[in-house]
Amino acid sequence: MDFMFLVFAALAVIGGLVMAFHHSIVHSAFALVGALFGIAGLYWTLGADFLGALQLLLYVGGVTVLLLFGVMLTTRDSARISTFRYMLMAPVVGMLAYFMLNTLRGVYAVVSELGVDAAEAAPTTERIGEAFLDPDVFLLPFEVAAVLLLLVLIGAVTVARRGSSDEGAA
Amino acid sequence: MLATLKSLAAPLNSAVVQVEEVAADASVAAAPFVERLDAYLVVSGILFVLGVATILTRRNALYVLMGTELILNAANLNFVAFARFGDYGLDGQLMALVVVMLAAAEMAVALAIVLRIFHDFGSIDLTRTDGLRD
Amino acid sequence: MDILSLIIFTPLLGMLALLLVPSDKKDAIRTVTATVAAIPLILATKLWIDFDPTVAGYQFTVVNDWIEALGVQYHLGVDGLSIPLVWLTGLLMFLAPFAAWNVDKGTKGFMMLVLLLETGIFGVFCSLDLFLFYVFWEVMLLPMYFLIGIWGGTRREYAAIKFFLYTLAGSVLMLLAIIALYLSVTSFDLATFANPELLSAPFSIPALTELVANGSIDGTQLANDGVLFGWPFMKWIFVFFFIGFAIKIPIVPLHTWLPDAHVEAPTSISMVLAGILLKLGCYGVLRINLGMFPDVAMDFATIGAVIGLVSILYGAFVAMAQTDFKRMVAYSSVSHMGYVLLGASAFTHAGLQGAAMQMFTHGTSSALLFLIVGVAYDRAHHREIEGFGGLASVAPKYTGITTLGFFAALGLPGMSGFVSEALVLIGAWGVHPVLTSLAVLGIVVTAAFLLWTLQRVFLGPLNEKYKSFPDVTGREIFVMAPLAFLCVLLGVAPMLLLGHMDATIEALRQLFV
Amino acid sequence: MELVGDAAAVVAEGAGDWPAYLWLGILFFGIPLLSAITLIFWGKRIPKGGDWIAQTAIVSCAGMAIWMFFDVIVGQHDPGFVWSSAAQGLEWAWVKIGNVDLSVGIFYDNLTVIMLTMVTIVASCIFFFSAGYMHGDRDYSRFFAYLSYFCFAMLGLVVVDSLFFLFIFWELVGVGSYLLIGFFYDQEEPPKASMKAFMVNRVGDVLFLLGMILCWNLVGSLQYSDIFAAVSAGEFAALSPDHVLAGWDNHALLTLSGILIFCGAISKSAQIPLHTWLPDAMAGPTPVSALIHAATMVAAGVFMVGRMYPYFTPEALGFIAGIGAITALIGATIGLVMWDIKKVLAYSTMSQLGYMMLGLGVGGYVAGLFHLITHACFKACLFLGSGSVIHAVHSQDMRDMGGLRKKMPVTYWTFLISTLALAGVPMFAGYYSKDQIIATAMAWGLTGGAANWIPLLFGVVGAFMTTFYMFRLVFLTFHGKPADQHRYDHAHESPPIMAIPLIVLAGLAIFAGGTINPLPNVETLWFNELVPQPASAAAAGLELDLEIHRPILHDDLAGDEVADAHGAADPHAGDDGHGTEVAGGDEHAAETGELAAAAGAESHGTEHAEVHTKWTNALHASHYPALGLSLLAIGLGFYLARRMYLVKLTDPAVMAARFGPMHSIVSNKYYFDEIYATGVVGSLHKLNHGLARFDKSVIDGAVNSVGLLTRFLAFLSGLFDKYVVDGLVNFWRWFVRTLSGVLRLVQTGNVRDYLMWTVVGAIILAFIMSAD
Repeated sequence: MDFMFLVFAALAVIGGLVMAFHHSIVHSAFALVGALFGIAGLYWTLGADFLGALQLLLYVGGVTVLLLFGVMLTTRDSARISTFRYMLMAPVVGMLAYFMLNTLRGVYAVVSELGVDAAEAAPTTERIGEAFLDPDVFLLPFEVAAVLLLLVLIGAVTVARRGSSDEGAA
Repeated sequence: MLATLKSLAAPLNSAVVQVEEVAADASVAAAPFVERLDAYLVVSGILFVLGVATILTRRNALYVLMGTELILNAANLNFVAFARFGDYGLDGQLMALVVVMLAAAEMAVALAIVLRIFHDFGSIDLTRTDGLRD
Repeated sequence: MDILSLIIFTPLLGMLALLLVPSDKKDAIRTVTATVAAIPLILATKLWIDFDPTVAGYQFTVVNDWIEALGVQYHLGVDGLSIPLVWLTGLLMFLAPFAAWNVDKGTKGFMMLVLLLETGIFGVFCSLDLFLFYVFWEVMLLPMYFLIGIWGGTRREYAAIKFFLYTLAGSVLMLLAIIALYLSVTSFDLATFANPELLSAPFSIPALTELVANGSIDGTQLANDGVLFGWPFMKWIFVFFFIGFAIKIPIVPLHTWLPDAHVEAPTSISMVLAGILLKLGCYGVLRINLGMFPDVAMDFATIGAVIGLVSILYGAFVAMAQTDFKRMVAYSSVSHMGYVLLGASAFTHAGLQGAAMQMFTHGTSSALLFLIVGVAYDRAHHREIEGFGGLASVAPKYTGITTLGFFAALGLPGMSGFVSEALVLIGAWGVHPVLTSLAVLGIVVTAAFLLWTLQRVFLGPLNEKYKSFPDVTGREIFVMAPLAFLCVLLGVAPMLLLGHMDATIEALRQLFV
Repeated sequence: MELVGDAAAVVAEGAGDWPAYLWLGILFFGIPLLSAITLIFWGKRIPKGGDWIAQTAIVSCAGMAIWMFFDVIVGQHDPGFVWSSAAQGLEWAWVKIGNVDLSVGIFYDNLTVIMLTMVTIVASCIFFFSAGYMHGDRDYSRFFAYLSYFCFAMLGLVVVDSLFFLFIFWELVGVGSYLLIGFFYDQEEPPKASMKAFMVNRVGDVLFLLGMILCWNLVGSLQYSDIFAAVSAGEFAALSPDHVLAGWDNHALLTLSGILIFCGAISKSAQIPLHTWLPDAMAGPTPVSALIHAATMVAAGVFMVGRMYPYFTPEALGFIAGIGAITALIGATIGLVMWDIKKVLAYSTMSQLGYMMLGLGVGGYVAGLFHLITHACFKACLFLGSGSVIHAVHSQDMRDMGGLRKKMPVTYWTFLISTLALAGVPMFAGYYSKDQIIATAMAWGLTGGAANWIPLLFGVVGAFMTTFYMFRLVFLTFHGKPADQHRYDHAHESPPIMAIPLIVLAGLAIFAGGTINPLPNVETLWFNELVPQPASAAAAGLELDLEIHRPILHDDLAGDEVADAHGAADPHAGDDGHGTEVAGGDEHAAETGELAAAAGAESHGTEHAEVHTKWTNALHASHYPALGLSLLAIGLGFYLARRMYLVKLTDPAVMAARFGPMHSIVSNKYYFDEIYATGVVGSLHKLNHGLARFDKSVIDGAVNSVGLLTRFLAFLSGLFDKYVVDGLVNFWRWFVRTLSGVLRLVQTGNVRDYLMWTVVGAIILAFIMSAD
């Protein structure tokens, strides 16, 4: 079981690293896919089966495809990495990492004695469904989300379309 | 000055301390990573930093998007992890679901915008799209 | 909503409505403006029909508190003096968009300003509260400034600023007078006060008229025994008001803004300027200087008559010397406005009738003249009288309308101008015989320069440059025809107009016996 | 609607109740107006340019006029005939001034009817003549439109019952003349001439207006009936005490007002010194000259004086006589030397109008108006004849003509007849009127001081000259050798449509006198019978100036005694009496008037009676001598003309040389035009430009310099602001700016940088939090 965890964690971290530092945007994109896959795995190890599946479908399936389309539609020129920028950013990122860990130490004190109740490991899909359709639990966010998606759909279409219509006008 | 240095070195100490504690407490030491919250937290932290690093270092808008995604996922991982180790029921997962959905939406709009930027500026180099500069 | 407020604020709404029209849809803008401007005309016509000519007082009055703290009221009403001008405003402002149909630069802004101007003018004619009066007076001033300054000719900035400063100077004095009146009213102690309820409306013109009449206001509260620099308080008030209005009339020597403003303004605006804005000054003199301060007015009668005479002769003489067609017409306006003062300062029925009618008739005839000039300018792009010649051969319709307009302006019998001028002379001769006898010289000179212009521009051999001078278009005829028709109609049947004014004029005259 | 005033009631009952005379009066100017409107708008689209419309209109007017003529003149044959719509409450309150109305109605008496007949008949002839003369002109229909418009104004002028409306139509005929003189607008001269005509008339008109206003102030009304009632009653409103003229007595005021009103006639009837427009007016088409500048419009002045006759005081009439006499002479003298056929006729017209004024002025009311009627006929004929000649030879210069007698017989004979009539040869219409004028002038001379002989003298000399220049004209044009063979060959008789009007007018030129008896009894001439002399203001309760012996009708003395009795209205007292009687409809007043008349005749009338008889005796006495004088003048004129231009015994050049300077003065028309051009117009222009410069430099200059001054002050305070006040402000501005300049570096507008700073901030925060 630990093995699974280590594999997935490694996959996620390595994917993230490659994404962050590879010079080719395509590689980075696929690395991101890897990272996301790893995270999906971690969900499983956490017993969130539905969420994991969704993660696969939505990210690995959808978002990354979107990203790749974006990559194709735009030029690749500015994928190169400016070392100066690294010089600049290294300390920042370093400090950030340091303080993340520093915080973790504080967190650890809180959560270390939290135990795991095995009951939680049961399949979650049905309960999630009920929770989303239950008015006094998550119905409202659900609906809002639906509306939001609709807006996003329209918005995205408009934003993208305007460009073409401009070209038509120009 | 010394105190500052000590505090700076604190994380390392903490790792050491943890190892010692593991050694001291068998039950904890016996506990596998899967049952240890901090393991997940460390992973999500690393991912978060990587996302930020991506955003900060890359000038390509798509990279920024990817970085964002990574940060979001790191956050999601936290949600789920805490949901599992504290007895918070399903709320964490549900919140994660909402975030995923939001992320998808954000991705859609963001890509549209990126295309727009590309159309307007002829490139998606964010250093050139400094319309906000006074 | 009462009809007067409707008349006043419809153009304002129209202006807001114009905001919704995209500014590149020029024809839509013009159409909307014309349609909006037609509404007040229709309402004004209804007002004219519903108006009871036998009543001397104000009709269709509206009274609402506006600024309780100062006792300022939203007080509207028309009487025989103002209703013809209201109707005239409706007509000219309805014609203005058509006259300005070919304005292509910033059509939207132009039309919006025109509508704003219309609101201001209607407000001045209808308001019976000095404060309101002043507000509308200023409202009207601003759009005019921009209309001249933006859409004007080559020296538009100069003309616009000149116009603005002149009028502003006048309105400052007016404001001073209004404030002085207000203070002297509100500083009464109620015990000695005739009818205290008037105190609730210290700006209302009827109230003030009554107060001045029963001598409640003498300025003792402000000046020591109401005497400032050796003049009674009332005289100062009167003079301030008078100067304020005189600048608008305008009188010599306060007239020099007029030629520049008229010449630089676009045709439609000169039309409104000459047709209505000058009348605001005369209206103010009749309504406030005469209506509110009859006693002081009598002291100034001779001065007023002299000013009138000087304006008549001076305007006519200077007009004859002009080489610029439009400038000539502008100076003729100065001359014609002189008759108003001459008639008003006679305080006889005929004189007042003549003055009041001259306002209307000059409103029609001078507007017609400016339209005529505009037609020539649109085609030839210059206004040098000597530069034309023999246009009659190529533009008979244009010549016909021009002849009509000129004869109306030079006071030919059968045209409206004659009636008013004859009334003025008849009314004034008994009081100022010498001045009136000299004034007829103005009639001769006016005829001289108008006919001379007619001869130089339209008659004689055709100037080859204008061999293909297009005759007036349907639109131009549509704008000119109503005015020409009015000139003739009122010349033949002046009672159509005088009948509506008679009761008011008689009431006004009663103040001077 | 209140605009129709009293007539409104009638209209309400239905205009059917209006009497026929009112309808006629309205139709008289209504029909021509309609035709004018029709032609001006749609003339070009109507077949034949719509001339038939104008002709139908004017002929129908003539028909109505002739019907009235037979109904009134022939039928009723009542010297005192008066019909006024006002008397029946049928008048239009045109303008209400307070409680007084400026109203108009229709007014007929014999004079009106005769004028109407004359105008319409002459106009009809000319309308038909024009159809031939203007044939093929580009603006054919416009010409007829203008003609119709003119007739509208002229007939309106005749039929209205108020001086004010006479003035209105008076100016409208002026416009008609303006339009018609300038008819050929695309030439150089006509527009100038038309403007000159209008302006000169305008000068007279404003004086007329002033006189009218004075009259309004005296009488309080401008209706003939009211004016005459006031005059005969001697009741006048007083001017306001502080009025300039307050000191004058009514007589003086009446004189002033009368002279001012007459000034209108001076310009309209081309009297000295406002005559200069008439010769120039010949630039218009010849039919126009015939209709407007010979027959009708110029005669309007005479008509007006006659119409207002009772209003004129002795002094005013003396003034009129003087002006008339001078005009008669000067016009004739200039006529002697003109070569342009139309100019000769124009000056002849001017001098004849002078005769009319002279006649009216010396008290020959009948004579003057009679001459107006007859003159209209033969002068119109002469002009049309000249038009027909010009039509034939295409020249106006008599030196291009000659010998046309055989070529154009009709023109020649009609022209000759009219010439004889104009010269005043017995048995022709002109004779009966002109002779009366001379006779009255002589009577005036007999009954007065030396100055009173001037009109007679001028009149007789004028008569001599008239004969001379008219026969000079006839001889040069129709007799002798053709001066220009080419023109002569192309000359031809005019078509019937032009010839027939000539014949009609020539017939009138013979028979308008009503008789062909060379020695008629003046009292029994139809005109003398039907247009009796009205009482003049001299009798109207004003003190009588015995120096100027005016004819007094006995009955009018009553006016003296009963100034209060409304209208010393005796049936024979002329217009005013009847005006008031009908207007007031007050029988009682009339009775009292008669009683008073009887009383007056006994008690007080002796001295007036003596004056009266003296005058009538003088009139009788001067009849035959005057006849002899004028015949002598005629004979002399004819002899000289024949000697100089027919048999050529004397060379005109020699005569001209003999009169040297006088000849040059005369042929330069006494330099009137030059004097006006330099003296009046020139100085006017100087004044204008002077004032314009004044306006630009002084007044506007003052304004602008004030503006400059303000701007300069503003500049100074601007400097202060800039370096002192703003100094402080600017320092802070600089300070803040530099500071912000530093901070601005952060604001790269680059999202990523912002994020970076967020992170940095977060780090710093965390650092601080973890520092404890």
